[in-house]
Amino acid sequence: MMSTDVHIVIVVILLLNIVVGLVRILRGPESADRMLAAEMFATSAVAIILILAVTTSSPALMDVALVFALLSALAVVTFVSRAWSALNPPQPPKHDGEEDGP
Amino acid sequence: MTLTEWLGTALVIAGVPFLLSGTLGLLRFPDVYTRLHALAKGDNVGLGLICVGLGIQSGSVTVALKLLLIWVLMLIASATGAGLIARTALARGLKPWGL
Amino acid sequence: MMLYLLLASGLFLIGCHGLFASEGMLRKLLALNVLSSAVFLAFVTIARMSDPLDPVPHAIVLTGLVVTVSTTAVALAIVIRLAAGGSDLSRGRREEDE
Amino acid sequence: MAPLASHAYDLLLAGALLWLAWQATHAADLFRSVISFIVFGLLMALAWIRLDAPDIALAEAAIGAGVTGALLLSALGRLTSAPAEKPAATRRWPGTIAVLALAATVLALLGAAAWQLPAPGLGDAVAGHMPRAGVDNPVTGVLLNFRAFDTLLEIGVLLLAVVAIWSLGPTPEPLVPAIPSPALPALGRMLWPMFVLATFYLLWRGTHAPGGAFQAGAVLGAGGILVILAGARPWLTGEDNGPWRWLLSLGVVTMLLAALSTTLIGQRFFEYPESAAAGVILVLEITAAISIAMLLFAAYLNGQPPARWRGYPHS
Repeated sequence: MMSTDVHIVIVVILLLNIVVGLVRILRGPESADRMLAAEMFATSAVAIILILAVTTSSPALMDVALVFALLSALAVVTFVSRAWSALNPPQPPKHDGEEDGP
Repeated sequence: MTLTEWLGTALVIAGVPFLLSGTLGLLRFPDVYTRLHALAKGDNVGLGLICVGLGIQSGSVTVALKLLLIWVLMLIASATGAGLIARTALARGLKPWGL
Repeated sequence: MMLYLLLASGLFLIGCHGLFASEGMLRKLLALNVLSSAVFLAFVTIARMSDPLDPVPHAIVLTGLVVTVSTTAVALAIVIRLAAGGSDLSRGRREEDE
Repeated sequence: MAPLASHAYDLLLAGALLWLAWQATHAADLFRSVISFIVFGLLMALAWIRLDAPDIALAEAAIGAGVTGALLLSALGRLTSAPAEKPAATRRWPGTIAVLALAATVLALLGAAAWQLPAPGLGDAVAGHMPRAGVDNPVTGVLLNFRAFDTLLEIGVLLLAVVAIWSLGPTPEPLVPAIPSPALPALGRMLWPMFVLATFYLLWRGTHAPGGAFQAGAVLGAGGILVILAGARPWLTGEDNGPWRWLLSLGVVTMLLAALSTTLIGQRFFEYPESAAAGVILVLEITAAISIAMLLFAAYLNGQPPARWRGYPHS
């Protein structure tokens, strides 16, 4: 079927998208840039998995995408609240966020 | 091919450029804040169009609802993540580009 | 499928090299994780090549994933304590005194 | 699948995985190593899907992207506040060659061992016994019925890991971080019900489709970590006689009870009576999932939690 072929090409393009984006992981320079790249990869991977799930009509893959979507927040939240403030701070970390909180 | 299949495939194809431009922005934009801006397009519109297209194509309500749920979860994650990163970057004294 | 066996071999070599040659505990730990991924990949590829898909390696790999994450957690806890030196312990004692 | 496109997909995936593995183990910057490993896990999930192993893809998504990522990033935050580690310095070539030779030898031996595996595998045997397993998903059948002994030992390893972590001393201090944004507590409140829902869904799916106790437990454990990061005070305490020690060992205890009661009624160890298999597996799945979730969460705490969180520094 023609539409399946189109979908396979789209999947390859999306994977190529991830591979090209790996350059940002290599270059940085801020750790936040690398984190953003990882977030983008998660989005592309979810798109790939969803397309594969519908074209091969295997509902199990949909669950994989669901778990990824559910957990994609976790990495960013851990990064922001745990890792970033400790990673070679440009100035002593002032914990400005505490005043911002509710 | 039926009309719904055409429509679904067209929507999926329409979503891809948004994801690609997200990567382009990630690679070419000068600082964290502008890259956040580029990524949001891919996360929100690109994935959204792909989900809608696949939902139309699958022709089943449960699959479409699950796709919608996945999209909403990704929206929540990307919106909160973008806010957190931008806020923390500002608090840590990263200057936005051009200021 | 041959490609995935080659990929598993490549990952195995990188993991082994990292385990012995890279500096820093955290990198060695990541190398150990890469190494176990390579082994899992080989298992699942072999399972994929047998004609009725063999579910036993899948179950073994699931078990292995959980064992890997437990190993990683214990190793990380030890690495954190090593990096912090004695300071963590003294802080802990103060907490217990209260 | 169109052959050319699928080859391109495999090649891209393999190249990216190899590059990421190299970055994870050899990058000069520690954060780059960790983030490369997290992306490596993401792409491994795509590889599992390509190899028709959706069960493992689910577990990789839940454990790799969730729990391991959070563990590594949190550990990184604690490590870099200590004196910085030296970047990968000068490589001595004789040493590198020796390591690679050793690795290649081990690889060749393992390859030779894999070559001698019995050719058709156990696929036929499992398929032949599936009607008596009590579930429809072959992987769940193997995990909780045919090879339940492995699963018992595996939960035992997880329990042992938590015991080892607790024995290292109390949880390091800044457990609840400074909240950088009001959006974070809202995120925790919004996503927690979703995590619980997804856990039950995966448990229910596990009997007839990919999913099951491990994936469900890992998702719930990751949800607990997210809620902690969103500013909630942990409810898991380390008191001597509290309920938590029982809950942590719930999975092992139930599996042992199931195994022993099968021997008491005259069957072999872990040989469930055929009529009761479905019920036994359901109970085992639920208790194992609860236990795995709690154990993964406890492993994240990096030490024994205090008897009472109230009054604990910075919480």
